[in-house]
Order: sequence, then structure tokens, then C-alpha cells
Amino acid sequence: EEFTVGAELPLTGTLARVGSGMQEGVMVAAEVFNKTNGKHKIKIITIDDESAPAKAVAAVEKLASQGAVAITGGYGSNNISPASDAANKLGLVYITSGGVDDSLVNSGRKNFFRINNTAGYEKAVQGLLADMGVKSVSIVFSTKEATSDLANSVQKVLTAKGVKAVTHSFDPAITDFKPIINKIKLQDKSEAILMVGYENDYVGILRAARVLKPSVKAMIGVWSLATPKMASEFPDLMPNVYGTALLPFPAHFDTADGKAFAEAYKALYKKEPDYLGQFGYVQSMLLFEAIARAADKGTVKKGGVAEELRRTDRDTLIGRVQFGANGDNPNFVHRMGQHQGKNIVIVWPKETATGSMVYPGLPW
Amino acid sequence: MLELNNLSVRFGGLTAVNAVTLAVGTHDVVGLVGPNGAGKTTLFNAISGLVRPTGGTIRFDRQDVIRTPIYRRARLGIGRTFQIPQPMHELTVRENLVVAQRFGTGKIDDDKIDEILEFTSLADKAHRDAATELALTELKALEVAKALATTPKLLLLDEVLAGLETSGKRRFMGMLKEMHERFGVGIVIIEHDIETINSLCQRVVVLNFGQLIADGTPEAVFNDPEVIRSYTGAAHA
Amino acid sequence: MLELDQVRAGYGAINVLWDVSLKAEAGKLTTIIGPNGAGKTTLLRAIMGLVPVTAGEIRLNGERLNGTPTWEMADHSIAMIPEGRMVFRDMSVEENLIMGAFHKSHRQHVKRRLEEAYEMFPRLRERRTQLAGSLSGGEAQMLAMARGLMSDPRLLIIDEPSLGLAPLIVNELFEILERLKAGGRTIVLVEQNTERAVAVADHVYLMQSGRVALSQSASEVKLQHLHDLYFAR
Amino acid sequence: MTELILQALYSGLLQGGSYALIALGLALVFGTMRVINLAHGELVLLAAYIAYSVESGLGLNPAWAIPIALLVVSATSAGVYWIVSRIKQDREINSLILTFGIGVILTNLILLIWKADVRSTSSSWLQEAFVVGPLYSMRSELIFFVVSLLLMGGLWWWLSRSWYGRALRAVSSNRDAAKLMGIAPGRTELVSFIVAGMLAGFAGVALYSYGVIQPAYGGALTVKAFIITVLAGVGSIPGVLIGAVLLGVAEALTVTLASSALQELAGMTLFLLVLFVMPNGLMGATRRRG
Amino acid sequence: MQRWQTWAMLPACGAVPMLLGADNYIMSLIVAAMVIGCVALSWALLGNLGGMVSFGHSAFFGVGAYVSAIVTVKLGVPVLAGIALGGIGALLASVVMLPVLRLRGPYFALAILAYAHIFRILATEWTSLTGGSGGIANIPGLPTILGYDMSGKTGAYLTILTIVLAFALAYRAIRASHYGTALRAMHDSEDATRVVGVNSTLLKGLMLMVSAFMAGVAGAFNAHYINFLEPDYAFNGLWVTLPIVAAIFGGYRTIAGPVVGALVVYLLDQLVFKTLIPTGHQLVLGGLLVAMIIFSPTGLLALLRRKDHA
Ligand SMILES: Nc1ncnc2c1ncn2[C@@H]1O[C@H](COP(=O)(O)OP(=O)(O)OP(=O)(O)O)[C@@H](O)[C@H]1O
Ligand SMILES: Nc1ncnc2c1ncn2[C@@H]1O[C@H](COP(=O)(O)OP(=O)(O)OP(=O)(O)O)[C@@H](O)[C@H]1O
Ligand SMILES: [Mg+2]
Ligand SMILES: [Mg+2]
Repeated sequence: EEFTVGAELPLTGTLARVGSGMQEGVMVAAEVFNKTNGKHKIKIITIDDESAPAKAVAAVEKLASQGAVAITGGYGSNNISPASDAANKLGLVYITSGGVDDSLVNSGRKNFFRINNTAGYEKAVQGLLADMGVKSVSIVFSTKEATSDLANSVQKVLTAKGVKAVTHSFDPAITDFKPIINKIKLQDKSEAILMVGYENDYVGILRAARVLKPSVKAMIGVWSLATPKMASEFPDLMPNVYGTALLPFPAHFDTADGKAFAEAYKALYKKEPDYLGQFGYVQSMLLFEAIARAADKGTVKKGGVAEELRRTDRDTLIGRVQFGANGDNPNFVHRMGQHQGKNIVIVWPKETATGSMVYPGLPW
Repeated sequence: MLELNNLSVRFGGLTAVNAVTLAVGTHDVVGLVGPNGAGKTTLFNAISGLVRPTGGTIRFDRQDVIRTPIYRRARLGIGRTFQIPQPMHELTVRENLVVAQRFGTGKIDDDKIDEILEFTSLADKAHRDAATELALTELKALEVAKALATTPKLLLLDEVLAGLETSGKRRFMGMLKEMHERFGVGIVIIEHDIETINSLCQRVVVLNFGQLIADGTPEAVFNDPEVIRSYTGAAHA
Repeated sequence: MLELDQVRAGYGAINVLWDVSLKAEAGKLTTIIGPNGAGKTTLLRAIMGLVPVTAGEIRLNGERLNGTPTWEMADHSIAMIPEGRMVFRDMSVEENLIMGAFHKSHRQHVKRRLEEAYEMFPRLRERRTQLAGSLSGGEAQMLAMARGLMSDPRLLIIDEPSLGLAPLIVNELFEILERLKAGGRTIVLVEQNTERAVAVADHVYLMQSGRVALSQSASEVKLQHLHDLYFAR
Repeated sequence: MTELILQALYSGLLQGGSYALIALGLALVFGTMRVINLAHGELVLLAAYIAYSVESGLGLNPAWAIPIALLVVSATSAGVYWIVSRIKQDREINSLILTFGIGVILTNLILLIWKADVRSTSSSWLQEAFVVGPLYSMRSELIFFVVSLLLMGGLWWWLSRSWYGRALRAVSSNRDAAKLMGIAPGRTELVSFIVAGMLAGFAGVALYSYGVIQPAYGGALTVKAFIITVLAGVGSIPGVLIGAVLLGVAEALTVTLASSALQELAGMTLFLLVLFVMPNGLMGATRRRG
Repeated sequence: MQRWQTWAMLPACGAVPMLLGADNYIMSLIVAAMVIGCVALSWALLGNLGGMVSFGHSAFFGVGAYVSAIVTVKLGVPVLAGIALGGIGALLASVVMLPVLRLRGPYFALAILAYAHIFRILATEWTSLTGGSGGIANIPGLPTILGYDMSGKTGAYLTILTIVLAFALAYRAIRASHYGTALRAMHDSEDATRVVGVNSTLLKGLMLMVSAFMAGVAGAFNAHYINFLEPDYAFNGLWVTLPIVAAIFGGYRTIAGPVVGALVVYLLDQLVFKTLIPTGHQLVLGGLLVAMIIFSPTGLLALLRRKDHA
């Protein structure tokens, strides 16, 4: 039996870059699923939501009208929120890894599932800082919602632990970070800088830091930073920088699932998989499996997909995934990686570490 | 009706109007003459509110109007024309008059508008686009028509006759005289054509370098050696 | 020198000139007079290519001129002095004058011609750096005149140069016209001041409602007769 | 504290130079044609991506991209003019949507050609710190600051002193009168677009060498450029420099003395304040009335 | 537009939900297009009557949305009253902007844009009131009126249709009055209108307020329709660029033009171009805009009318 799954993703507009990354994961998941699951087939229809809420809603509705049994995708909490509402109204499951805002899981959406969350990022960052034993941190973060949420909660926890944490929020439009870094250098005099932003922000901050050379011991970021792509594009900026990472680089996949993913990814896109692809892959694979199980029970049209998803408990590329009553994945904990040479080494948590961290360690 | 006291206007280092004191009564037809750049237009601008004087007072109908906004001075009864015609864009000739009448007087009187159109020979051009479809002299006629439509008590005319052919000039002057007699409108008219001034005005004032250098009957003024030297070059009248 | 043959021109739907034919001889001053709205300005604009000619032909020394873009008139050493409204408002007086000598062949003479222009209208020298847009009406008129002379044209087309000028300056203006004529220039003059226009002219055309109503050599013209014609509209 | 403020002033100055460079082409076209080229940001971006291609594809220093960028962008800009000149009426307002449409086309072409990833130079030479006493900057920032000053000086000279520049201003001031002077308006306007394209070319390569680019960035660039143009006063080149530096310094000082979240707020407030005091911009002339 | 066409539009509007009401997707496109059309109408009103080109209508849209969301969520004000208050909030915001009326042309356009940026930053930073960058979730939807649940697509359509029609009528009434004529005259000849007694500053100020109110109501409606709000979204530049495109495309000098333009541009883009080229479809849209300006600079309606006559 063939099922249509809708992918609502930003392929143009401000979120185009992350959206297309996730889309790759979704496509790989379908490819792998169709190869390995003999019984059912999944067909993906992708609609570009143009990074805009109203179009995300329309996309979901269009996917529903084209017979989609569930939605995978979505980026940015402001798009995910109305889009998942629309899916909810249509009785469709909506699964994502593109929004970490807590309000997404706190407002009673019944068919909403998410494999990652702020808490998981926060734990990883804090774990790393604790391992380093730093006593003072400057947190530089974008005023966008996901970034400010994460930055504020990290600050709260650090302060509670007696670590001095100073925050510097910046408008996303900012391009010159030297004044901020100079403040850190001359006023904060922190031991580490935590950057919570996006790729362009990281590049700007790291450049400014490389010019001003504040006397910190570590530069730490979150998503989109500890990636092979960043290492190859900015060889001068990345050495020793930390960021959240699912896998080391060069990646070695131990599990069968992982190997299947990596192989299909390389075949389809002729490049090394990145974390966006992995998240997209995991969320979609879990969804496809749930659909398959529901199909076996004949409940696909009767809310069976959500039910099956709620029963999920499985090890994935991002660790063990289960869903709570609100659709969130309580197990989610990210890992921290560090650029070392051309490689990315997982340095936290200890259990999955592939090497030890270089600390103090800076790009310059 | 209009009293200027020590009125001055400066643009940066240039004093365009220099301590002018002048009174114009309800029944006056005053000719305002002077060399090019003497400050005549600037004086009109100050009276109608388009430039802010740097000193002195302006009283209209015994009321201090120096801080009164342009539109309210118009409603008080100061009507003016522009030397470089400024038709209201995007409107037809007739609409120009309707707006002037409606906002200048508060009411609409179609017959009056027809009368003015007739008066200024614009009747057959009433539906042309005022800004783009008129010749220069027609634009000047429109200037006068607009000012009339606001039913002014004082009419400031800035070279509206310049460029008119002799017959047109005569007709226009007849019209001004009639208006003056019929409605009791006070008129100040800027004109470089001395015959026109002679036949229209009982009183002439002369500006030179912003200063009032003569004020009197045309005969007296145009024989004033100072005026001859700076302005006319020869005795007239 | 300049010849118009059955020219028709106008503004889109409104046709203004009806089969106008006239001639301006080399080295002579030809004046065109006529009541308001007769189409004099339109005629001059048509010669310069600012108004499209819909029928007929304009010739310069026997060569067809209509269809030539306005900006190529300078190549033929033709200049027009439009009314004072057509100055470059956002540029200074001096820059306005300099623009008059834009054509490549005149650029090296700018300095001298500027001096001549200021000599002609001392008022402009006083206002050198002022923006043309803030000039008084008469000053702008002087500027337009002086600017037109910057290119030392062989054929000069002038539209109501005395408009808005004080009497003293008007006298000077006509003296200038005399001088220009004496210098061998061909001039086409549109002027409302009939008396003085006829006095400097060699040949007079009277236009009425877009047509040529009279063509006479200036010496034959009787002013009274002209005025009667005006009224016979 | 002094050290902080000094650095803020210095950063602001350099940032201002960068803003000015981005604004220059827009200011030129706006000043000479009263056309707001909403595709200007995309033209800058196009040059930046060309620099990226030259660096990543050919392995050359991005500065080598300048000739190609100038060529491609000024040709594109000429294309924009060709379309703009086809507008028959209400050019001021219709050119808005026209250039907006062209901007949309360019953005999507860039997206199709270069994908959505963020790009920036990887040359270490350009990114190296340049330190004078307590003042720090990136080498490329300083280089392009100087380039930007030179271009501004050149443009200023060209507009105010050269025949072509005068012709441009004459056309914008009174089209018919300009024709009478022997100026072909279409040709001069084309030149103004081509020069604006070249300026955008420089700006793009500069941007790539010290900033981060992505395909959706064009709109933000246009807005910044436009704000500075207006702040400057129509067509004033010194105004562009003063306005841009004022903005850059105000932003940097806000970050230093208050919060970086308020940087944009400070910029906008400054913009409004200047306009309230000087409704025609820093260097704009007031017009005669009556 | 001829009279019969105006009347023919009404049943056509009514027929939309009957024919398409079942298709959620189409209906949501239409509603989204109408929201843009409403802002476009308000933008065109300001441009046509006030002679002002604004680049900052997103300010009014956003303020309207926020005011309505806050009063309904925090104070429990009924949704319809909230929408009206949203309009009034935007109107008040425009009062703060009155000083910019001194500015002309692009100066005005950008000053308004600066306000839009400022409001966006305020909405981000004033966390206690606006929820900061996280925004406001679970904004109540449209209520039940006369037993009919308006929160569905058809209900939303009817609501926005009513709003747009009411605004269009108001617009037409203003334009036909003497004030409309005077306003038209003011654009390029402000001094000329003043010296005949027109208080142009007041008139322009009023138009700014009317326009702000309209955009504010559109924003408020949208907030209750999407049920979610955050600063980047509420004050997004798209809330002004799309309406400008729609208005000029349809013909910004007409009343129906902006709305028709919004529907045509949005639906064509989403239904046709997007199907043809899923990710690069804006390319086609851009091309369409360019072609439109060159071949029919007065807008789509003028183009249709010309065809009518031919
Ligand atoms: N905005 C301004 N800035 C600078 N100078 C100005 C401005 N407006 C007028 N002037 C100057 O002030 C002087 C007086 O100008 P005004 O227009 O009043 O003269 P006028 O007497 O009307 O002359 P005309 O008879 O030529 O019309 C002129 O020399 C003019 O150049
Ligand atoms: N732009 C225009 N559009 C339409 N009609 C025009 C335009 N300009 C002038 N006209 C008309 O053309 C006719 C001739 O105008 P023109 O300016 O040539 O007259 P003129 O002989 O120069 O008169 P004047 O003595 O007033 O300068 C007039 O009836 C006028 O209404
Ligand atoms: Mg004057
Ligand atoms: Mg004429």
C-alpha cells in the first residue's frame, strides 16, 4: 500500500537554507524506508512554505487535499505553530525538529510531535561548560525566539550554579560584532563565549573575536556550527570551536540504521550528511514506521498514526526517542562537538565522546 | 485692511525684503514695481504666509496674522496668484476653481464658477487638465480665476498680465477694474509694464533691493529720479 | 536658412499648428507675433523637436530637420532660449550657464563666454552660486537668455525674452538683440512687445489660431494694421 | 571605558564606510533620475556571489572578482535601465514595482545558482587583524574603507565637476531643457545606471570580503542603502558619507553603551530625528516657494 | 469600473464560499489574499488621496494585530471588539507619526518604515506586554455570530469580505467628496492648494489615520485568523511589499484595483506558478510584475477596461 506524506518546508525565503537541509533528510528517509519495508511505500509531496506562516498553513491544507496522511517538516516556531494547528484541525499528525520553542508543546496540540527541544540543547551546553569548569561565561545571542529562549534558560541555570553569566542580545540584522566582543574583552573578561545564533552570526562573531582576541578559553556555539561544511568553508575561524553535533566527522555509522542513512544520503546528494539531514531523517523515519504499523492495524485514517507514534521507543541517530503526552521527546540530549583540525570530535557527553577536548582552545 | 510694519525677509546673507512699511486699504489698487529681484514676489510670499518673515508685523483686517497658517489667511480673504503659475495638478481647470471656492469660502456656487471661467476666457478649456494642457498665458488666467474663486478681500497679483497681447491685456484690465468696483476687492499688482500700471492704479510703490523707495501717484513715482535711475530708465506718464 | 513647409504639430489629441509655412533668412531677424494661444511657442518647440511634427517638413539650409532629436540641434548650431521656467532649478546659476556650452565644440570657450554673460547681466554675477530654482522671475529669464548665448549659435530661437523683465533690462535686451543681429546671426524671435519686436525685425509673421495670417517685411509693417488684425479674431 | 568608546567609534566609522559603499549606486540613480532602484541590493549581492565563485571555484583572492563583477553587474544594471526606460507614465511610482520585480527575479536566480547556504570569504589574508594602538579591525574592512572613500571622491568629482556628471544632473532637473543643451537624456541615464552597477559591483566584492551573504539578504541591503540615501539628501555624495558614518557610529555606540538589541532602534531613531530637523536630509537643499 | 460590474461583483463574492467552501486550501489562499488586499486598499488610499507613498504599512498592520491580540487574550475583550480596537490602536500609532507629514515623497516613505522597525523592536523588547520574540500563542479565533461559527474558512472569508467592502465604500465616499478633489490636488501642488484655503496638513493627517485604521483592522483580523503572533511576523516587511505589488498591479488609482490585484497576484502565484516551478516560482511572479508595468502601467483593471472598449 502506498501512503502520501506531506513535507511542508521553507525552500525559499529566510529559512531556505535549513529548510532544504531538512528536506534532504526527509527524502533519504523515504528512500530508505521504501527499500527496507517491503509492504508499504511512502510517497513524499513537498510544498515550499516560503518561510511564511500563512503559506505554511496553506501548504498543510494543500497537502491534506492531496491525500497526505501526515506532515513532516516545518521550520521556525512561528511557522510551525499555525501550520501544526491547521494539521491538528484536519486530524493530521505533524512531526518536526525545526522548532524548539516550548509553547509548541505546551498548548495542547494533540497530533503534534517533536524530536528535539531547548532542554536538550541546554543540557549539552551546560554539560560541556561544567566539564570545562569555567566560572564565567558571556552569552551572545540573537533576539529571535529560539535563540533568546535557549540563551535565557542557559543563563538561569548557570547563575543558579554560581557561574557568572552575562548576556548580550543582538538584533538579527547586526553585521559588525566588534563592539560586543570588545565589551566582553574589556568589561566581562569571561572565560568562555557562548554564541546562540545562526551560521551568519557565528561567522561574524568569530571574525570579530579573531580580530580583537579577547582572553577567553573557549568559543562555544549551538546548532549549525560544528559541521564539516563550516570547517571547510571557514578554515581560519573554526579551529577548536565547539558546537552541538550529532556525529563526529568523518562520520562513522555503527548502527544498521545509520549506515543505511549515510549510504542513501551520499547516493542521493553526493555529499556528507549533515545534522539537518539527520534530524529530518529521524523524524520522518519514525513517522513512516508509525504509519506502517497503523496501516497493518487498519487505523491510518482513524487517528492510528498518532497513537503509534506515541508508542515509539527506539534508538535513533539522535539517541533514544520517546514521546510524552504533549508530543515532546523527553530523552533528547544533544552532544557537543569540537572542530579539531579538519575533523569534528564529539567531546560531550563522555559516553559517546570520540576524543578529548582541547581546552583552552581557540581559533587564533 | 493690510498693514505691513517694518517687514523683513532674509535668505541667508541676502535681505530680500528690508523693513517695508506699507498700508493697503479696501478700495486701493496699488501697483508694486521695482527691478528684477527687488523682493516683490517675496513680499507677496510673506503676506500670504509662504515665507516666514525675519522681522516686522503683518496685520490684516486689524488682526495680527504673522503666525496664521497659509490656508487660514486665504480664508480670511487674502487671495494671490503665482508668478510662475502653479495650477493644481491632476485636476481639470474647473475642478481647480471648485476646490478654491469650496475651501476658500466654504460653499459651492456653480454659477459663480461659470462666471469666473467666462471672465477669464477659460470657459472652453474648463475640462482640460490644468497642469499639462494649458499654454502659459492660460495658466496665468487660471491663477487669477483660482484667486477669484476664493472671494478674496485683498488680491495679490504677481505679473498676471505679462505675456498677454495688447487686447488681452485690455480685457483683463477691464475685468480687474470691474471686479474692484463691483466687489470692493483691494488689489496689489506687480507688473513691469508701466502703461498698465498707469491705467490701473491710483497708487504705486517701488521696491529696490528690498527697500521701499517710493510711494505715491504714478505720475509722481515715475518721475522720481531715483526710480528712473534704478528701474524705468526714462520718465513715463 | 530655416524653412517650414506646411507644418502640423500639436499635443496628442490637441492639434495646434495647421499647415504653417514660413522662412527665416540667414543673418536676418524674423519675428513671429500673434495673440495668446496662437501657437507661437508650439511652433518653436516643433522646430526644436520638442513637439512632434505630424505633417509637413522643416528644413535647415535645404536639409530636412524634423525627426532630428532635440539634442542634435546643437550639432547644427541651433539654440533655443525658452521661457524662464525652463532653467535647471537644482543647479547653481553658474552651472546653468556652463550647461549652455555643453556641446563639445564650445567647452573650451566656457571661461570667456561666462565672462561675457556676466557682463551682459551683472545681476547674474551677483547670484552666481545661488540655485537657479530660487531666482526671481526676472532673474530666471535673464539666466535663460544668457545660457542660450553660451553656445554662440548661428541660429537662435527665442521665446518671449522680455517676459517679466524690468523696463531698464528690456531696453538692454533689445540692444543685445540688435548686437546679435549685427554679428550676423540668424534669429527667430517670438515676442509680445509688438512695437519693439517689429523695430528690430527684418521680417514679420503674424500667427493666429495656429495659422500664418500675415507675412511682411518689417519695413512694410504698419503697427495699427497689425493690431486691427489681432482684434479681427 | 575610553578604550571601548574609541573602538566603537572606529568600528562605526568602518561600518559607515561599508554602508556608504552599498548606498552609493542607489544614491546616484535616485539623485539623477528620481528612480528608486529596489533591485540595488540584489545587484550588490550578485557581485558578492561572483566573488564567491571566483574564490571557491578558481581559488583566487576575491579581489580578482572585481573586473568580472563590474562587468556582469553593470551589464545587469544596464538591463534594469533598459526596462525602466520602457515605462510610459508615472515613472517614479511604477519604477518601484518594476525594480521590485527585478529584485525578486534576481534573488531567485541567485538562489537557484548558488543555493541557500551562507557564504563569506575564507581568505585568511583578508580576515587578518589590523591593529593600530587600541583600534582593531579586519584587514579587508580597512582596505575597502579606503576604496570606498576613493570611489566616493571620484564619484563626487564626476558628478559635480565633469561634463557627464553635470549632464546627469541637468537631465534630472529639467529633461526638456537638457535636450535643448544638446544632452541625450536616455544615454546619460544609461550611463548613470552603468556607473551605479559598477559601484554595486565594488560594494558586493567588499561585502563578501568582510561580511556574510545569503540569497535573501538583498532586500535588507536595499533598505539600508535607501535609508542612507535619504538621510544624505537627494543626490549628495558627501551627504552619503556623512549619513552612513553617522549611522554606523550611532549603532556602534548603542551597542557599547546600551545593548546590541537596541542597535537598529538607535539607527532608526537617529534617522527620524535627522529628518525632523532637516526634512530634506543632511545635505538637501530647500526649494523656493511661491 | 462600470456600475453593472460593481453590482455583478456582489453575487460573485457570495458564490465563492458556496463553490469553493469545501476546499480548505483554496479558501485559505483566498482569505490570505484578501488580507493583503485589505492592506493594499489602505496603502492605495494613502497614496491616492494623501499623495503619500508608504513603505511602512507593516507598522499599522503589526500594531493592529498586537493590540487586538493583547486585549482579547489578556483582558478578555470579545474578538470583534478587539479587531475594532486593533484598528484604533493603529490609528493612535499613526498619531505618533504625524510629525512625518512634514516630509515628502521618499522621505515620508522611509520615515514610516523607520517607525515600523521601531515598533517591531518595541514588540520584541517589551516582553511583559507582548511576550517578546516568543510572541503570543492561542489567540482566540473569530466568534460565533447568529449561530454560525465564523472561525472556519468560510466564516473568515465572509468577515474579511465584509471588512474590505466596508472600507472600499468608505474610500469611495471620501474620494467623491470635495475633500477627495482637494486631496488629489495637493500631491504635486501643495502650496497652490494652501493659498486657496485648503488645510492640507490636516487633510493629510486624516488620511494617514484612516489608512492606518484600515491596515490595523486587517492585521487584527489576521491575528485572530492565524491565532499566533510574533514581532518578526507581525511587522514583517512583506506586509507592505505584497500590498504595494498588489495595488500597483491591480491599479492603485482605482478602488477595486488593489483588492483584485491582491487576489490575482496571490492566487496566480500560489496556484499556477508554484505548481509549475515549486521553488523558483517567485521568478515568474517577478517577471509578471515587470511585464505588467511595461505593458499596462495603470494596472490590471485599466488593461481589462481597454479590452472592453476594443
Ligand atoms: N529661497 C531663496 N533663497 C535665496 N534667495 C532667494 C530665495 N528666494 C528669493 N531669493 C532672492 O531674493 C531676491 C528677491 O526675489 P523676488 O522673487 O522677491 O524678486 P522680484 O522682485 O519678484 O523680482 P522679479 O521682478 O524678477 O520677479 C532675488 O534676488 C532672489 O534671487
Ligand atoms: N501641453 C499642452 N497640451 C495641450 N495643449 C496645449 C499644451 N500647451 C499648449 N497647448 C495649447 O496650444 C495652443 C497654443 O499654445 P502656445 O503655447 O503655442 O501659444 P502661444 O502662441 O505661445 O501663446 P502665448 O502668447 O500664450 O505664449 C493653446 O491653445 C494651448 O491651449
Ligand atoms: Mg517676482
Ligand atoms: Mg508662448
